[in-house]
Amino acid sequence: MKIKFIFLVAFILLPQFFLISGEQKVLRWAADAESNAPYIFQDPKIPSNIIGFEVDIVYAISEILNMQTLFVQNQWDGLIPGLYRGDYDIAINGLEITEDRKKEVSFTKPYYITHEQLVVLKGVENINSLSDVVGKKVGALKNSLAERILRAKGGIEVLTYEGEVNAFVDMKNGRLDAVLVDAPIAIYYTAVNPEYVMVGQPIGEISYGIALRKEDTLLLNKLNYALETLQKSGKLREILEEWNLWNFMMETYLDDFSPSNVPPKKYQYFIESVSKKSELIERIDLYIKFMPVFFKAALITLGLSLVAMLVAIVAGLLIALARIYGGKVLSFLAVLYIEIIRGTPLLIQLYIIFYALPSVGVKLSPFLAAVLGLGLNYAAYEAEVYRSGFFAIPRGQMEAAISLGMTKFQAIWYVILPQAIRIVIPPVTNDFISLLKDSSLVSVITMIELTKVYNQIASTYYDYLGTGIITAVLYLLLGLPFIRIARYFEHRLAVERKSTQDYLGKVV
Amino acid sequence: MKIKFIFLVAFILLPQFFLISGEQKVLRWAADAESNAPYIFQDPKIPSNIIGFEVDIVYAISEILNMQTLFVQNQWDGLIPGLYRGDYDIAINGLEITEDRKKEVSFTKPYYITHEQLVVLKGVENINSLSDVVGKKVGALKNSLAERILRAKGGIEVLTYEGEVNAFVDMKNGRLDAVLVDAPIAIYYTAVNPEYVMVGQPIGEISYGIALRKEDTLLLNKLNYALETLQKSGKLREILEEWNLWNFMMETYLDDFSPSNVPPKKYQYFIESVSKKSELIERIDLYIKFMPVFFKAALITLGLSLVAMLVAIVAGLLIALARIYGGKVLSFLAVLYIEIIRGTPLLIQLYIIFYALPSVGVKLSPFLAAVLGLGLNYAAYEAEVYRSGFFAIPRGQMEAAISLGMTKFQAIWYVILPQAIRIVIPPVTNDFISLLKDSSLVSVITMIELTKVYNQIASTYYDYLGTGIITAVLYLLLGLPFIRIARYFEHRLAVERKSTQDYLGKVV
Amino acid sequence: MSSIILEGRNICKKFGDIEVLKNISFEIQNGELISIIGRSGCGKTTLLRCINCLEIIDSGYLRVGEIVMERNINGNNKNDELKEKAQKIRRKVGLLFQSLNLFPHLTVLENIILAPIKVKKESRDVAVGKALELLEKVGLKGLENRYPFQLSGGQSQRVAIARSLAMNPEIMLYDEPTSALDPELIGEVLKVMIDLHKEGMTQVVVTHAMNFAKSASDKVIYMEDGEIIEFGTPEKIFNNPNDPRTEAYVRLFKE
Amino acid sequence: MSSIILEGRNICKKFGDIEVLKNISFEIQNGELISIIGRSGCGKTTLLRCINCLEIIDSGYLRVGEIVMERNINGNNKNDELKEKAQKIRRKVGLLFQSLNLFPHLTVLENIILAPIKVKKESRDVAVGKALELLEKVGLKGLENRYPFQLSGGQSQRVAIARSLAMNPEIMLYDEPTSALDPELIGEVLKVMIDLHKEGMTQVVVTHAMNFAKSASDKVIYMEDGEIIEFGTPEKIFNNPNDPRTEAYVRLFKE
Ligand SMILES: Nc1ncnc2c1ncn2[C@@H]1O[C@H](COP(=O)(O)OP(=O)(O)OP(=O)(O)O)[C@@H](O)[C@H]1O
Ligand SMILES: Nc1ncnc2c1ncn2[C@@H]1O[C@H](COP(=O)(O)OP(=O)(O)OP(=O)(O)O)[C@@H](O)[C@H]1O
Ligand SMILES: [Mg+2]
Ligand SMILES: [Mg+2]
Repeated sequence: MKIKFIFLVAFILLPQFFLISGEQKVLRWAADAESNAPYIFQDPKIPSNIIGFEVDIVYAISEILNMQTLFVQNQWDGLIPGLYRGDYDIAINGLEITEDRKKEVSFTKPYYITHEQLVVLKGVENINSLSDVVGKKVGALKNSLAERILRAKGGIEVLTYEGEVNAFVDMKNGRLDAVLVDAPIAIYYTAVNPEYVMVGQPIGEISYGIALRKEDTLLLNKLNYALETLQKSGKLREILEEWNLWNFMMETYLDDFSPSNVPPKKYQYFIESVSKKSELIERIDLYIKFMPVFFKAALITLGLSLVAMLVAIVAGLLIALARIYGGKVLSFLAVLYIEIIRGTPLLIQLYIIFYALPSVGVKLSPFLAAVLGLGLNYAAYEAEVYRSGFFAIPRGQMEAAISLGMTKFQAIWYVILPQAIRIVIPPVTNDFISLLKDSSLVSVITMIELTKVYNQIASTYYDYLGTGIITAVLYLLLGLPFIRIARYFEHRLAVERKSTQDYLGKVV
Repeated sequence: MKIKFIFLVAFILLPQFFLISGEQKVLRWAADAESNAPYIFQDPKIPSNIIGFEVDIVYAISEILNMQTLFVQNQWDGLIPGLYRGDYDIAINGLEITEDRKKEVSFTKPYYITHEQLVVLKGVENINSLSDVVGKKVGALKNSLAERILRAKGGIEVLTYEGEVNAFVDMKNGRLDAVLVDAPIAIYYTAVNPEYVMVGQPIGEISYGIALRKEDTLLLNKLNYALETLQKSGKLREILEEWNLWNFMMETYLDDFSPSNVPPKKYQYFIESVSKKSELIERIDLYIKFMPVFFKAALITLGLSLVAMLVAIVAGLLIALARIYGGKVLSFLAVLYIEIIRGTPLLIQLYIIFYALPSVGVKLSPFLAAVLGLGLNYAAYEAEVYRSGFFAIPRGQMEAAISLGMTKFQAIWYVILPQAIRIVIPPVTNDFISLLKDSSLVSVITMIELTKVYNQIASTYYDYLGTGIITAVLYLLLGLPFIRIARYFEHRLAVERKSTQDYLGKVV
Repeated sequence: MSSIILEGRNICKKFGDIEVLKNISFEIQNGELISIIGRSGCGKTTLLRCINCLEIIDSGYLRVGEIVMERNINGNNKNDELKEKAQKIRRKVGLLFQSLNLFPHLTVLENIILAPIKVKKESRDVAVGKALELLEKVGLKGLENRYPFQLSGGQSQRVAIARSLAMNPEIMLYDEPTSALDPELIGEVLKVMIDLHKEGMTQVVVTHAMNFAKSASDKVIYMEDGEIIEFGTPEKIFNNPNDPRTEAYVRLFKE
Repeated sequence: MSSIILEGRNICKKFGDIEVLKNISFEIQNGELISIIGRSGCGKTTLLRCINCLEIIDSGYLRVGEIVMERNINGNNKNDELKEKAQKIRRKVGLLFQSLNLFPHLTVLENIILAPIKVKKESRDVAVGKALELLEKVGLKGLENRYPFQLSGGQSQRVAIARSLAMNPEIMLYDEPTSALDPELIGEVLKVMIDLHKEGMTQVVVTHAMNFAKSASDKVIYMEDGEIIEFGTPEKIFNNPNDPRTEAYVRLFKE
């Protein structure tokens, strides 16, 4: 598996840099450091270094142009918009030169040309070309050239993925017959994961270029000049050879068919460093960096859930009382509320509260909408739980209370409820924990809570397992204090020990 | 709001048609009949007719070429892949001629050229050009020219939508300042929704062409010939004028600046027909067509939930018994199970069962994985519910049973459990209903159930409200029988009427 | 002292098909101590429950003080009205349950003071003072902080008595107040009732203690099979009954 | 008929800080009918519960038939062993609860036949036949299909008695078996016990019916404050007690 990184710190410190930089002497370049090897990635041995063949190219260019470099981290999706926001001057990150993109940005001449590559599981014999996968299932990255090629071929069941790792794993699980990806990915991934092999001839052609703002024609010229210099001097070839990326397309492009003479030392370095052990350390390192984000999201989830549960407990009690104690009308309304609210998906209720209510003039903040949506939804469940608790109390209790002159309400409040609470603690605890987890639904109304953050991080870093475990543990930890409190109250309220509970636990 | 349609029937009958057709005399043309006015859509008054300016163009072409036409329904996304699958020969459906697409298909010369159009809410005064929306929030369709233009402009907060209706509604709700869409959409949408107005100058340029397979050069020539004929004869202009789509770009393109002389009668017809009433009828018509799909999904949801609940009820009982009645080890394991399973998100559990278990050799079918995931998850909740029920039974019952010589297990089975069942019916019903709705999560493991179908249909037809209500009602109906059964049992088991329940309901 | 505070006329009560009270009529004077005797299952408990409106009579006339509850067999009485009257009646009448029904989540003291504080709005101090007095009277001094599960059968019964008396009801109904008590305590509890009698409280006691019925009560009701067979002074009932059924029953205890 | 079937030595039982049984010792011969008398709260119920192992003694020696349960104060007895013995003892000993504890979800008949069928594996027919016989014995013929909530206090008590007897225990413990009964029924229930006595069943009865204790039992135990003050024949206890405390107590009823 590959290693992925995030430069949160860089990202946060970003604005300050702009204030300092701005001189012509600095080449502000952007990439997404979570891209995989060999493009731009964290040095497996020294995590604070970012390396990659594109990094080498940027440094070589800056040397020629005699400029300093400033790296700006940005999400891959945002690389091109960021150019126009002025956060940086160039973007280099496996950006394919397409007509579409050329409408928005200028591209330098290609610094690397490559192709798509079929990858299959070791031992698969019958797949050696695109024609061999007709009628089969093939994975590709979303919106990639690979996807377009597969679709254009026809007759192939194309499954697209956000990240290549998912595609490879799915192939291992037997859900794909082959994967089609950019050759560098295939080269590096198969090198460290020997259960996969590359098969067949190169497919298609991709050219990567450096993107820059359309108006920066001067810079474009400079860059093209630098690239040409690198090409002529053999430096570009050297870099690519060090990374084991020199290929027949580059030979044609640079018209340089001489035999290779530079050993692929950076490729070797990568392969060697990516041992299981360092991977684990990297990962932990990575997770530590995630922690603040996770904690913040966990706090939001917890706060939201607590307030919503409070709403649910209070409103649920009122509804239960209305159902049992209210007159015919109230009781009917309570049943109606319970059945409709329980019967319809929370998601739809949240949609209505957040998206539909504004049209009748009620525009709630996301937090308020989330609390109300969750709270009023769970109130219906709590109402039924209370009812079950009330009815577990022997009828004699109610009779004794009202024959002492209490009103029905007083009887419920002072006699029935205190006894029922103990009975309903386990199901209410259940519901709180459910609510904690259902709170993940509020991401549909733009709240960023724990699950949302999990999805963001996991899909960005293709690390579903590790971040998944962190998220799961966080949910567990969020629920535990409440479970403890519930158990404490359960015992404290167990004064009337004439219940089965203690008896069952006894020696007898 | 616009009207959207689906030709499921056409879609299903499709394969048969191919067997019949195949002659050169038939022009098999594909479009997505759920596209909105004025492209291709269902006649608001005669739903079985499809109309639109592109339909008129196809008919005019076929007349010139002396061919019969055969309409093939296809999803918009699949229009181009379908060409190569051989399902039809041409695709016409607001397909913008782009370099990207030209790699895959041939395009005829444009049959219509238009632009992007800003739309704002009536009464908004300060937005009249693209520059006016810098720093504001603007909606656009995903991956549209409009989006590219907005992003390239920079400084605009771009929100993208699957369907234009969502964007317009969000603008009404105050979350957008403007929307940028293709002019025909803007013209027709604002015409029937007077709360929106078009503002500002035309932005950008889009050319729509007819797409066909690259190898069909003969057909391409024929089509271009036909289009030229239509242009020269004035027929194209006539069609566009009837649809109120003739514009300055077409004037330049066709070099025809003569004054308009054809009344926009088809445009008028559309505006008139789209009264609230007919819209409702259409919608109901549409929903009736959805029903089989919804019902099938609902059945899957129900079946899945029933089996999963059975697993939960049985496993939950075992866990509860282990917790209360088992020795130290068993009881510890039960608590551990309960806390871990309740404490972690169901989604992650499903992921693990479906995606991670295969790596240790356990590859479950989606249905089995869903049933196990849901069932074992809910078992933890049921275990706690049972515990609450057990402990509500007075200690004397247990004592009486064991003093009659019963084992603890017999006492629980014959004396405690039958009394506890009645108490736990409301929370168990709660949980079944939750499970019914949580079953929507199994779409992550490729099960197509009710919520998945809702999402598919709603996002395809931009009809979140209507289909949302249908989905909600279906969930409600799925839960109701169980609620009824639960209530029946609750009453039947209420033989021991010495509970508060009946008392509370009494006259006193 | 001779006004009729409690009156029933043709009271009927069914549970399903089982006729439990059949045409019950009685008049009880203010301040009287009445004993109800009769075989198990004859309807004594049900009668008390009807007087206290824990069961609403199916038909007949029931008056407690000035409050009248009347129902016809096919009566179209309004539920709300019945409810309201039931509540008023219950506020005048205290009932000691056969099954006691102590509140398990409250201590002995809290059991006793809950209703005085919440219903009669007594201050806590006053209520506690009275409660301790009552506990001493029934011989439970020192147990005020126990929970019901920590009490023996006889102790529970006495707590229940104290709880009812703490409300100072105008009329007190007791359902077998001494069943779980040994003869010594029976004497003590009966003494409490005789004291209350002297203070002028109207009391109705379902009892199996024939000696008490004979010696302490002003009148005795003998019930059989849901009917009042005879209602009279103890001398009359025990020594010279009108009805042969009464005679047959009381003869059992003379032997 | 003179083997000791039930034996206790230095039995102690505390609830929290409250010493409820203090060094209780006794020997009961096979087939004897024993009465336990004493004031409310003296520990009678607790003693029965200890014999039936619903409470495990804190320390002392308890033998029921051949099964011995022994505990030291700082005893390190194994829980599993205690549990197993408790279960064996309970299978020999029947207990009638002061609070009855009928199973509310079962009819009268089902209440009675459940344990014979499930524990003794009797066939349903046999169990039902025996149950109907027992119901007739306690005067409840015709009520077999009622649910407990449909019974009066006295009826419930008799069902509970029938339920215990249906298990044919070797030893039967009764906790105030006649408290909710009127004198007539008391006679009937006591007759059942005397019949069983004749059939040779060992019985221990906590009772407030001094006449019964005096006339029907072989021996009487007088308890006070958690201790057995005196254990002897009725003549001895009631007419010529050794201990002044016994004398003081029994004198109360002579008057
Ligand atoms: N809810 C009920 N449904 C049916 N029958 C009932 C119900 N409650 C009581 N009964 C029956 O009504 C009759 C009178 O019951 P009640 O409790 O009033 O008797 P009682 O005179 O108090 O007897 P005891 O001295 O045994 O307490 C009994 O036969 C009893 O079985
Ligand atoms: N769980 C308990 N915790 C504390 N004290 C208790 C508990 N159970 C009983 N006691 C006390 O132990 C003493 C003996 O109780 P027990 O029930 O054995 O009395 P008893 O002789 O049966 O009295 P009665 O005739 O009133 O039923 C009483 O003082 C009672 O308050
Ligand atoms: Mg009674
Ligand atoms: Mg007792």
